[in-house]
Amino acid sequence: MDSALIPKGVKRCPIWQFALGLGIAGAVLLWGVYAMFLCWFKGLNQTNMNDYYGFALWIWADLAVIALGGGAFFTGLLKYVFGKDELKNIINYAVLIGFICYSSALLILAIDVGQPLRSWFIFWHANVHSMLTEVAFCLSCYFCVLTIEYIPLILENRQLDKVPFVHNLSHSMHEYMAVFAATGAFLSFFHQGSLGGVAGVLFGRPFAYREHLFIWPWTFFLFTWSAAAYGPCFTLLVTRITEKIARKQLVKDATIQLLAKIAGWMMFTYIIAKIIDTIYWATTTAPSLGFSLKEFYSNNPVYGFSILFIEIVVCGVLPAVMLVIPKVRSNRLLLTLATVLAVIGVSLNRWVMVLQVMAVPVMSFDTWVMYYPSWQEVATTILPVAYGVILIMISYRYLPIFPQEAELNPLEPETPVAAEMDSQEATEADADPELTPAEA
Amino acid sequence: MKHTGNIGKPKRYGMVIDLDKCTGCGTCMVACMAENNVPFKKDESNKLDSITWLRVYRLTNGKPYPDNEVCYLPRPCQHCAGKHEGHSPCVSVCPATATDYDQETGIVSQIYTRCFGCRYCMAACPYHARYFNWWDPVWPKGMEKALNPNVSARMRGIVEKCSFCFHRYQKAMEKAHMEGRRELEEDEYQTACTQACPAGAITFGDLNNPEHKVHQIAQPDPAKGGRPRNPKVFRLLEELETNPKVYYLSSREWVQEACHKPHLLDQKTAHH
Amino acid sequence: MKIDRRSFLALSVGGTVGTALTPLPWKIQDDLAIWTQMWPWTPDPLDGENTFTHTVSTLCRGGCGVTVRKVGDRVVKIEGREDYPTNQGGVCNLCASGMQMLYGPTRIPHPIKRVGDRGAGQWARISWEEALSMVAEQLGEIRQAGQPETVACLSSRKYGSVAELLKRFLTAYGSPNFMVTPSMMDAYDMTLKRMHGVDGRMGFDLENADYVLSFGSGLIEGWGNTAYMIHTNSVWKERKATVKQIEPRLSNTAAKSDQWIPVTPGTEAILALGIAYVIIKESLYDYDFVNNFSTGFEEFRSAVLSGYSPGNVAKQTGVDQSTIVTLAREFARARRPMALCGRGQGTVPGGLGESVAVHALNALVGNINRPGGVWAMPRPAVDGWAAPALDASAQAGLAKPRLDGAGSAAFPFAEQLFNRVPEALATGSPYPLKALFVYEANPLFSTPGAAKVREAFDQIPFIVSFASHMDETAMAADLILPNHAHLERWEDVPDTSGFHQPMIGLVQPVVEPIRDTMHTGDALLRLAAALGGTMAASMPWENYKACLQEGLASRWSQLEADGFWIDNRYRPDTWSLAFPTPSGKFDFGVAGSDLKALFAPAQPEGDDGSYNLKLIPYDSVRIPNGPVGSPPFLVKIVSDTVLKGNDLFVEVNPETAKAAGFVEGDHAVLKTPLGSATVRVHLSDGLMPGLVAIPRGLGHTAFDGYLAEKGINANDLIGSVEDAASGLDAAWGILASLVKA
Amino acid sequence: MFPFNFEWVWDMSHMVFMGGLWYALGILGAGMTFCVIKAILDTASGKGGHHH
Repeated sequence: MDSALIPKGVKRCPIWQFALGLGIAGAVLLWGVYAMFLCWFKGLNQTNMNDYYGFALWIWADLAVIALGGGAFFTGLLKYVFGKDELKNIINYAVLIGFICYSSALLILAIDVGQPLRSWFIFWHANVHSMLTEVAFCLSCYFCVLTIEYIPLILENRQLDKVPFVHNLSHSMHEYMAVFAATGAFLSFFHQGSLGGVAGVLFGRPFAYREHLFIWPWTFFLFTWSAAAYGPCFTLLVTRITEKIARKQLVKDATIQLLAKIAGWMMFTYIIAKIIDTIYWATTTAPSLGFSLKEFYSNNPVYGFSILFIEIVVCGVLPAVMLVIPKVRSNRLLLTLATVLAVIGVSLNRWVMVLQVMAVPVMSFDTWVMYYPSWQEVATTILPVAYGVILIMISYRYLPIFPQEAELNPLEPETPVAAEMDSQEATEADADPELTPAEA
Repeated sequence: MKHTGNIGKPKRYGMVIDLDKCTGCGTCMVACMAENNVPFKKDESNKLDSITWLRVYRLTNGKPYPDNEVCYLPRPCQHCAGKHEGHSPCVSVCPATATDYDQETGIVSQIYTRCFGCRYCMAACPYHARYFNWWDPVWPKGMEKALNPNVSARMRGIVEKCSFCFHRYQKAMEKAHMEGRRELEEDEYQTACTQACPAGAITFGDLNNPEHKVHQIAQPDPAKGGRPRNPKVFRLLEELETNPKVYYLSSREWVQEACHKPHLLDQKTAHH
Repeated sequence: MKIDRRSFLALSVGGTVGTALTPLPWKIQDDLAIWTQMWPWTPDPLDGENTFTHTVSTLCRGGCGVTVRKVGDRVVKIEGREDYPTNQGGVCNLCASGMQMLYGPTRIPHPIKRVGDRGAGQWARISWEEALSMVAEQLGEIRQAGQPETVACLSSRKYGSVAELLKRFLTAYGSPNFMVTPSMMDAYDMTLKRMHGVDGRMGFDLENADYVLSFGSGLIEGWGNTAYMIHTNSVWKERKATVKQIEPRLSNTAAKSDQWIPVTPGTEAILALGIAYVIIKESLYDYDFVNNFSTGFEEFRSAVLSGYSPGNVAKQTGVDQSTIVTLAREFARARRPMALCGRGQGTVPGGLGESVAVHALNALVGNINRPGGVWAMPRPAVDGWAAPALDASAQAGLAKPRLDGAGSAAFPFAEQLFNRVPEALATGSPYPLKALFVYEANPLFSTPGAAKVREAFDQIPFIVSFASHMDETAMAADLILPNHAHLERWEDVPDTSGFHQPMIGLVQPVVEPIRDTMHTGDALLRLAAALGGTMAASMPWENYKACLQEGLASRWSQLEADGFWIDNRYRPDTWSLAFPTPSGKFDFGVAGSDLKALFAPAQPEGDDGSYNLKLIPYDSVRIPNGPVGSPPFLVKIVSDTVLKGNDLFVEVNPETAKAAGFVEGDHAVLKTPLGSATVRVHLSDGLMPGLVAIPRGLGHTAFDGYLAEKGINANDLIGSVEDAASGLDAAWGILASLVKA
Repeated sequence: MFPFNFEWVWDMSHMVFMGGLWYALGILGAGMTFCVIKAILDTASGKGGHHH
């Protein structure tokens, strides 16, 4: 029925399967949309946030998806600026994942602010000294970049490409892509960094505060670095999941291995920097503010030293080492395991830098306050996941996302359509739980 | 009248709260809520979403019966100046310039119509002095008559906090200008809580003015970011260098320690 | 088909781009933001002319001199009056919330009569004419039947022209039953009468005292005049006076004192006598006073020395011997020592023995009628009125005994014993009540053993309430004649809180009455006129203001000019003139009492061995527990370790809690001989082990959602215990158990 | 964000921050304009696509 729209040389599941998948993801999406409207119309009393948790699940989700979406800028940087041409085979998907992550972040922010109708004040009345202003500007600009990077992909749809203007536009945008990608990398460097700066500049919160280099706290650099390191891991993980669901290889091993190797070394260097940062903060920064490390990790039911261990060792050092060792990363299972750990690690880091910052009492007579999200917060956080699944489903079906797909899965011209349908039992909807970037 | 005080120079309005005198009666909180149209809900027992610009904390020395001791500590907005005037934890982070440091008075303001509710300032404030309007404010029928026209009622979705009753400063300045004066007398501008406190525990005035009682009690040291020279006086979380304009006075050492009075901590670390 | 789709696409894309290029979306965005800045459902208070009016706020027991800020005709702020002699610019938290009492939705808007069952809350609006004639008719019938004594009145105020007018109304009508809600001042008055021989009131020159020994008095928590006492506490800090607080719980007063001395509840009098023992034994007392100006010292001395040695006292009170000795020495050696009693806010009088034992300490050190001491003061009087005219019917009624037994052979010195009323009504002895007036009192909520009071009230066929707000007692009334709110009326407020100078504050209307209410004074005048005869003749004034003016006589002009009247040159009589007892001396013998019996501690009720703990009530300065229900601002400042949602927390020592298996926040059933309730446990290191402490003033069933159903009423669990010597309520608490819910 | 907003101050922070912002926006805007114009020109010269 929609075969005219499906890229040439590849095969897709029957339309009913596709519709069923869309339906399931759509139901989840609607649930999230309902919660979103509750928050907009009734106000943020729908959440479990409070005056101690001004930042909570949503801000964590924002930080996490932006870190995970970092694969787009970093892969773009590697391909267009550093000339790693091999990565052209995965760049489209990296861009799509980045686009989903960033649009999700913007949506969550629009729910998170108390007065969404005034949210443009952040631009209009900008305070240039605020890390959040920097985040807002770079985030929106970079989202434009991602849109620009995603547009040619849309334009390459079989039917659209037939329109000469569309064809020419996509062609000229491709030619110019290096400039866009470089701008995107520049913007990403700043907004990923300023997201780190968001916590790092809080000199009233000794748990978050870090010493500065120029005008930026160390977390600025750590966040950029970690996004560059962990973002590609998420791209690899999502690619792997997509392959599993599509039941075919979509990207060649050489590409995967190259990206995994680069990500591994980035993580390895990042985690060393993170360890140095942690030691310096624990021994110098915090004590100078009148706090000992123990105060940050005791007298509460959740935040013990184990959190630190899990983040830095189990989900930091371990996956980094795994990816750096060629033998390990060439094992598909271990590679997937390493990317899963890495994704958990960076998400945990963002959690700690948001939620634990809020939880730690600063005044000695204050108390630890624990938090769990309301269903409205959970639903609105899952909403973008459902939206991401839908966008991936549609894009994968109708756009030439994976340049190597046709080559890796040559069509046998004689194969009847019916047989093909049988071999494509898996529906994209199965991807829902696994594709959750926020949870991963 | 001849003044040797602080003429023509910027003011630094601040407070000294005598914790020896404070009885924890909460009149300051009531006066503040009445003056500033602070809303109230049917259930205010969840203190995590209860707007109290001025909150009275209950401190204990943590010792078991019968050595247990209690001290009350009223906590308005500390009107931090930060390391350099204006670098308050909250002002520096507000993305929309909705909270501002007034260089004339040293008061940290909040512009309700500008704030779009990102709550970054709340994350930044170690004193929990900032409150978010999680709910639309609703006054029981008839009670909206008691609202003060000098302070606008806030809408849901924005952050609010103690303003040192800035509207009172504006009114006093207006009056002074009408009378051809440029300077205020000490008693012309006082906050609602200062005025209401039956214990007289709160002293309010210009920290830069040697004629004002706050200056005399706190004896701020400008060379050290306003640290008090009076040994009984201290500020909350002095070491964070938030440079607050609210000073506390207590003769009890455990209270000073609970508030992170630096010299005590120095001693403590020296002992170990 | 293709052309169509293409043109449709082109149109949509073009349209979108085109619209985006116009100012329209930007304009909409801007308008939406402006709309959020002035949401129509967020109130926008109107400005107007600012005026400031002095008055006295009668919400708190002491009365705060206040300056009310109005904008146009709206009251927007209530502040302490700078030049008012007691609060001196400060204000108490309740009076500061007065706007909410004025404008709150629990105001009774007009006269109403009950149409459904009692307490069911079904009312019909009636006119003032109808309401007053209903009362007049009822009273006329009762009087006609020759039973004027069966009409009683309960007021929360003992002094001032409205209380006097109520009393006068009853007197002219022929009823001796004017009753006042009990307070520590009842015990003090009786002590004054029996030791000084004075019919007066106690005054305390607190600011000049340099050593204060408080036997459980919540000095900064509502004892006396709240704002004045807090001010005084600051004066003590400045003058480095010493305050020692004796009570089982680390109250705010204990926390701010120089030393907290935990004591077994109910043994305060024993501790006072132990201190007296040391003072006498070590001859630290004031020889001049004791030898030359007192009588009965020998009896007192032998009573004390025979049973109150520090060792003995230590065992009973839980206070170390050495502490007792130290306290005695410090007290006796201080220049201006003062011993005070009246637990918490003094809402329960306590036994006479307690008051006598504590006051004896003041006498031992001779700090009586001296600067920094305890003064016998004249009672405030409305003395400008002629005596009421009494007809035969009135005289016959007045000759009957009082319902509560005050003034009878059993309790000759008592003036009011409201705590005995439930028993009297339950037994119908000496006679049942036919009608009751309730003025600014909420006995169904605030009397210990409230359930018994409720039962007693069920026996009264006609209850008339003058309440301004729909409280528990108003809910149980048959007819409500709502009084003006405190900011809408004239009234005189003589200080009766223990201030050391005779003083009267003037309540002046700040705003026109906003509801169809009537001043209770005017209502009484109209009732008297309707009843005619000597009733009308006794209350001849045109209106309440005229009656007030006449009653205050020479003080009126100063009152009108300044808003208060004070005799600040007042000094108490010197010792040689001060004691109009038969001997002309201070009487340590308490008018010939059996001292041993007098000092015996009150026994808690219902000791059947199933209670392993003692429940003590405590008064919080943030929780009004008298006739006024907390306005929303006050409920808001109640700590979350006292109230969470509708759950009330009781305090328990961690050791006691551990033994019973409780951790912080656990739900528990608190049981006493009077009843049980589900509470939550708050661990407090500031409470003696073996006790449970419960705040008074929560657990309202009346008022609105900002107050009703929050917590439980301590008075439902704690009853009164009659003091054999005086008839006063001597309860310090009750036996209790606390088990897991 | 514009010099006519009252928060605007001609200081280093504003010039660097807003300079960076407008520079980036400039590149993106100019880039997209370039691409669109080029596509229009290419289309006009009959390049690309399959006319049908």
